[in-house]
Amino acid sequence: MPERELTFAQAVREALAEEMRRDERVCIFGEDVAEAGTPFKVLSGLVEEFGRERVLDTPISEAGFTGIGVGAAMTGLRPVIDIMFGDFLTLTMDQMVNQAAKAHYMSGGHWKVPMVLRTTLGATRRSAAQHSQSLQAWFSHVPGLKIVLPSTPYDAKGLLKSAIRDENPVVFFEDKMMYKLKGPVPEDDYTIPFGVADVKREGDDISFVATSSMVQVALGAALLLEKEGISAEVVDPRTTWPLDEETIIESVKKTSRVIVMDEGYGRYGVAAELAAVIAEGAFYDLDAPVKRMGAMHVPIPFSPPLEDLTVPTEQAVCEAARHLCGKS
Amino acid sequence: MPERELTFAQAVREALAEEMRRDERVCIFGEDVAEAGTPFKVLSGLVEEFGRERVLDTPISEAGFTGIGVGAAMTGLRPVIDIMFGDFLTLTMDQMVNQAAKAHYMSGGHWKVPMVLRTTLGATRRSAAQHSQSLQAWFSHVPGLKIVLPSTPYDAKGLLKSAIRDENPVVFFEDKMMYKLKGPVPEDDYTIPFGVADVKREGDDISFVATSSMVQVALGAALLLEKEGISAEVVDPRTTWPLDEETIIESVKKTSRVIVMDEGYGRYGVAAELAAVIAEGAFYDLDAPVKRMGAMHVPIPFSPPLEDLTVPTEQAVCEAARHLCGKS
Amino acid sequence: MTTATSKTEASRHIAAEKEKWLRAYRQMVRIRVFEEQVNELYTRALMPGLAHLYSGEEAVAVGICEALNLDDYITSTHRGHGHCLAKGASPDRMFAELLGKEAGYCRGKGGSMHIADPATGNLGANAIVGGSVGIATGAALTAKKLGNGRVAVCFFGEGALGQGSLYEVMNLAQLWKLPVVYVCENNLYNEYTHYSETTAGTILGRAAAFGIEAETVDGQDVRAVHETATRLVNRARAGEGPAFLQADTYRYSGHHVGDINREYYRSKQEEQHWKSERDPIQLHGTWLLEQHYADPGVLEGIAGEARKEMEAAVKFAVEARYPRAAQVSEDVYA
Amino acid sequence: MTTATSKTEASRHIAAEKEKWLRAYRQMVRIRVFEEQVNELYTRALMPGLAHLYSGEEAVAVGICEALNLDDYITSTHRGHGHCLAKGASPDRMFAELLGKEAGYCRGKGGSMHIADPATGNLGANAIVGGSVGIATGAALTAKKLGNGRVAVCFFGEGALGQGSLYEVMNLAQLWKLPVVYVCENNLYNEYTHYSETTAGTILGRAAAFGIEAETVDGQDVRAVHETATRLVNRARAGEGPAFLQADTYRYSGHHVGDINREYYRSKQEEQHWKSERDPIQLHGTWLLEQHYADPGVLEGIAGEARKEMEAAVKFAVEARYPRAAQVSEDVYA
Ligand SMILES: Cc1ncc(C[n+]2csc(CCOP(=O)(O)OP(=O)(O)O)c2C)c(N)n1
Ligand SMILES: Cc1ncc(C[n+]2csc(CCOP(=O)(O)OP(=O)(O)O)c2C)c(N)n1
Ligand SMILES: [Mg+2]
Ligand SMILES: [Mg+2]
Repeated sequence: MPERELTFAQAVREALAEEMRRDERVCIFGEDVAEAGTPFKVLSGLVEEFGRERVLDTPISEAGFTGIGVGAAMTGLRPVIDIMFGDFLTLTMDQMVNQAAKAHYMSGGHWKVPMVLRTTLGATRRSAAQHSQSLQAWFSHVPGLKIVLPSTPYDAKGLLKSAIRDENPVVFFEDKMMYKLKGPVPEDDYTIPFGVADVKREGDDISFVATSSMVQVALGAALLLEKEGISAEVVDPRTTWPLDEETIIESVKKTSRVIVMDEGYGRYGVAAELAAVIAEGAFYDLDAPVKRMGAMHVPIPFSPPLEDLTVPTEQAVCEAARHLCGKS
Repeated sequence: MPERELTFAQAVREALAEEMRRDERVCIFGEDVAEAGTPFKVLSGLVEEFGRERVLDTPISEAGFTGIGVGAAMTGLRPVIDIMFGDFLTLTMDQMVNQAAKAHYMSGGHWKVPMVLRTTLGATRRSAAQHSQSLQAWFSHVPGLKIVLPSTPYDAKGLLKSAIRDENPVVFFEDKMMYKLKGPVPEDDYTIPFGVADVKREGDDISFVATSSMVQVALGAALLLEKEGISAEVVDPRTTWPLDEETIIESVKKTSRVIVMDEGYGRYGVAAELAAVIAEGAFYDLDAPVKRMGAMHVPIPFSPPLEDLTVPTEQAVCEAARHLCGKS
Repeated sequence: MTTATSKTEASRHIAAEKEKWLRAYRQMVRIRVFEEQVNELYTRALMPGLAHLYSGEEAVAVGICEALNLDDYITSTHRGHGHCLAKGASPDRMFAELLGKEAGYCRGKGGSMHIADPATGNLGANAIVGGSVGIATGAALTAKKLGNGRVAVCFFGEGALGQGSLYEVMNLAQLWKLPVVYVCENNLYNEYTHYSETTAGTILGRAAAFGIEAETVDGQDVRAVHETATRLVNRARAGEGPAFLQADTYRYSGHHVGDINREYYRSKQEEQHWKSERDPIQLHGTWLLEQHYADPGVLEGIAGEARKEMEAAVKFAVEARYPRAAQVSEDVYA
Repeated sequence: MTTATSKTEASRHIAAEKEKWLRAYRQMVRIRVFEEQVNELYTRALMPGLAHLYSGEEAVAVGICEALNLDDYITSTHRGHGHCLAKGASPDRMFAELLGKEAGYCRGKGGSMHIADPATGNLGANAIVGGSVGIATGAALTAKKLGNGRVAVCFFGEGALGQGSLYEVMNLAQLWKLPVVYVCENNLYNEYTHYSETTAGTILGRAAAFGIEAETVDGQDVRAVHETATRLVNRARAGEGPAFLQADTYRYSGHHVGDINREYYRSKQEEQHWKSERDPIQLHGTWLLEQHYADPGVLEGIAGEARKEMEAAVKFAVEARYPRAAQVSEDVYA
């Protein structure tokens, strides 16, 4: 029988529903998460099954309810907090970085903060500069947090279940443009461990190390390049912290060429870390410098023709790949 | 006659006083900035000269008065905002990143935000995890902001004057452990342009690219290594954005070995960006992988013997340098 | 004085009143028609992204902005078209912005949620709920320090009461006696959630706690809004400190143009009630007729002009060109 | 009932009262002596970094924590030693933490500003002003959801009234009727600035605006604090929702141990007045004598025991060993 397919949004919802059935302590709060099921409708149906006791609408108080999540997690609940747009993470930084990330360490290991902060990333939705950022680099920089960047419905379900079962604060980024993407998702209860990269496609000539939305771009580019006789491998770290350096470096040692891609800004971003890790770990195997691709270093503009210039495309990746492989 | 010497704190104060005399629109606000002159006494004397009309004590409302600074800057003042500890930047992220950094771009160039956010970085003050962070990487990741990291009293004065005269939001990081450091500071009105790295020491065998507090560590290590016959060059970017890639890469092309140092976390940090830039720009000249040194990836512990392990020391730098130069 | 002069005095006064209230009517109608065009552009798939319509709330923006000078400041929200127009922005450049064209107020870079215009003191719409409370308060700080007599009006929806920064800046505004008026547009909903589920205690109490002059007004009555706003704005201008105005109102359409099925959070009857019983334009129109300030023909004329104006503005925007690729990296730094 | 039983009833009651108030006295004295030792450690350069002493404010922590159960929660501040002791922490492990020793409550990783202790429901001191308001409120959410009858007390100084997150969580606490009591310790100063320069309007109004039960109490009167706290805590425990208590008090020493010259922000006379006229230990001691609950010897005895206890605790801490280097990278992740 054919594999069941779900959209990315459905996979997220299924993971939440399964975990909420499994563990009474799991609850959700955020803005318009109940009847509205969020503006992206990712949570539709959950309040109907679990009730307003476990799916709580909040005021527009990101700092406040994130802080409440920290305290709730320390004392016995397992809150999954919804931050509608990743751009609003700016308001949660103190609670996530000074409180959630440090409570375990500062208390000498006595308190734990098993919470999940779900949020979105990604541009090209014509939402302009305050609704299009991809801020995963900030959190990846902070010890005490774990950062998850699923790129397929399958990964979304398995990684989110791991996040909810984790004893630490986890920041879970969902590409808002990927919610309607379909893919095979088993009905059974599976989890995907953190810190294990996934080779989404094997190849010999060049490695694409890509996160979240960029994984799909990398796979698309790999298909196009195949026709030109360039065989690209696509490696998805899946979590930026912990980071599976070994799998990434192994791939680059094999191909000796690499493009790293993340939809956040490349400068001082995730792409910078990946590039630094590879440049060090595969120093003696690289035939060419690591190529970094990320959002153009400008606030995301509203105007479609401009916005489209700010995000790496399959074409841009192909061009860079040809260049690296000396085929242009 | 001998050069005049000032402490780092005095140099900062002199820059502020000179700019406040030069331009009536310059004003300061923050917590305990007036009579108290901040807990670090950096601003002592300013309220006496300029009065409470221009040196304003605020409530403990970092988000609020930073936002007020943004609006004040847009409409004709040149506020210099004081954020006592860099750890409290977490509370200003929305105003700095979603407002200050984007107002010029989002308005199509119609509004400007000429403000300076002064704050501190650095550990080893026995202040524990919430008073010891060095968060410059976050801001360096954000287009629309300029980030300044002075490493000497001379640079502090010249760079702060440039920051106050700049038409854009500037985040100015002062190493709290460096306030008492003395150095030559001319009495005259000089400025130091952004995006121009300074070679603090010339050398041939290895390059140390270091920021802020790490510049002093790098210089100390260079002295020790000299005795061992290793000649180290110390390059200080002075601003992480704009970043003077050319000077950095030139130095590495000359020495073919490099250690990058920043007191923030190395992972997804300033050191990662510097390493990536060098690995790409000096790809064909490097004899060894770029060595990254930054804070250990843990929240800063209080206990002195533990805290001292988290920050790169002259000894650690020397060891790494010997290793890179094949002398160990 | 003689009865003759007093007569001319009186008639001059009446003429002024008449013009003032006709102008208020015209401004409300212009906003209403503007938003109808926006919805049209969306349904015809000519507008990228989404937009949050102000229809139903016109009396608030108009009543308040008519009490301001051109160089007074405002900050606006994601639902900002009404504020922009009421403060004097021209619809052609606004539509151009909504379509991402170079002729737009932000050269196409801002879109619906970021229209800003120094010429009319508009510090910008803001897509962060509560994101502009600091900016408005800072503008008031500048006005006070430069002594230029300007006032800043900070528009926000009742949802922004959830943002802590509002309380931080209200405290500072009162401590520093800044000329800022906080205008809370209570249209009953934060997106898809009724404000009663997100707002404990009282709204006015939130400002009164800081010693700030706080009042409430019927946001569907443009004359009441204008009268109250004038008082609070003059008070601020006179150096008597900040004020807070709660204007009770209602948005006719969805949270944004794509929010079509709304029954799960509010009833059709509720929407109908507001539209038929509490429409700010209708209410004011009826009053104008009663006062003999206008006859039906005059009001239709105003509506007709507004339609012509907005259609021309849309045409301008549709025909305008997109920014050149090179512009993507301009305006990052001044 | 017979007069006999009623007599024994009465005497039993008196004995209980006597024990309760002697215990409160002992707790306040223990905190006072603890802080004297901290200052001593600082001046003898045995303590790394700085510490914020609670001396003068003892009646607040003791009056409130005596109204709590061991498994009730508290969150504390940078000035947290008093809260920790009052909630039941033992001084030896506290001193060990202040000296960065492995035997400390946080294995030396937290220091003075981060003491936490699950055994006594102490969710942790916090070095971010207002940083724990969300944590305390979240603990109350857990208590309500698990129905375990616990209450959370959130201690903070009046300076935290400047943090917007306080208003965000008070709104939520009231909407969700959470068992949390916010305790604002108004010691008149935010560091080196008088609170009147940072606080517009009223303090109680800040909570009342959200419909939260708000009261004020003399923070130097341990019995008054305890009586009020008991009422508010029981009310919260009974599911009647959050409360806010403003306790007016004073810190005797500097903002931290290094803050020696204070004349530029407060007068010696002011300090002297509070110490001689409003000392919580003295006031309560006099009352105990008046009630014949104790004679001078008993009170001296209590002070003597406290000194012995604290000296032994300091000795333990000084002799304890530092963490091993390997521990620096432990406890980052659970
Ligand atoms: C900080 C922040 N949180 C959440 C959002 C998403 N959001 C956009 S509008 C809105 C509701 C705002 O309600 P209100 O302030 O009453 O304004 P209205 O839409 O009713 O005019 C929300 C939650 C946002 N833009 N910013
Ligand atoms: C968010 C934040 N801003 C500033 C500081 C620096 N700081 C530490 S204590 C303090 C004053 C706190 O005053 P209050 O809340 O009244 O407590 P008190 O010291 O009087 O007990 C300040 C400003 C901080 N720790 N956190
Ligand atoms: Mg609303
Ligand atoms: Mg205080």
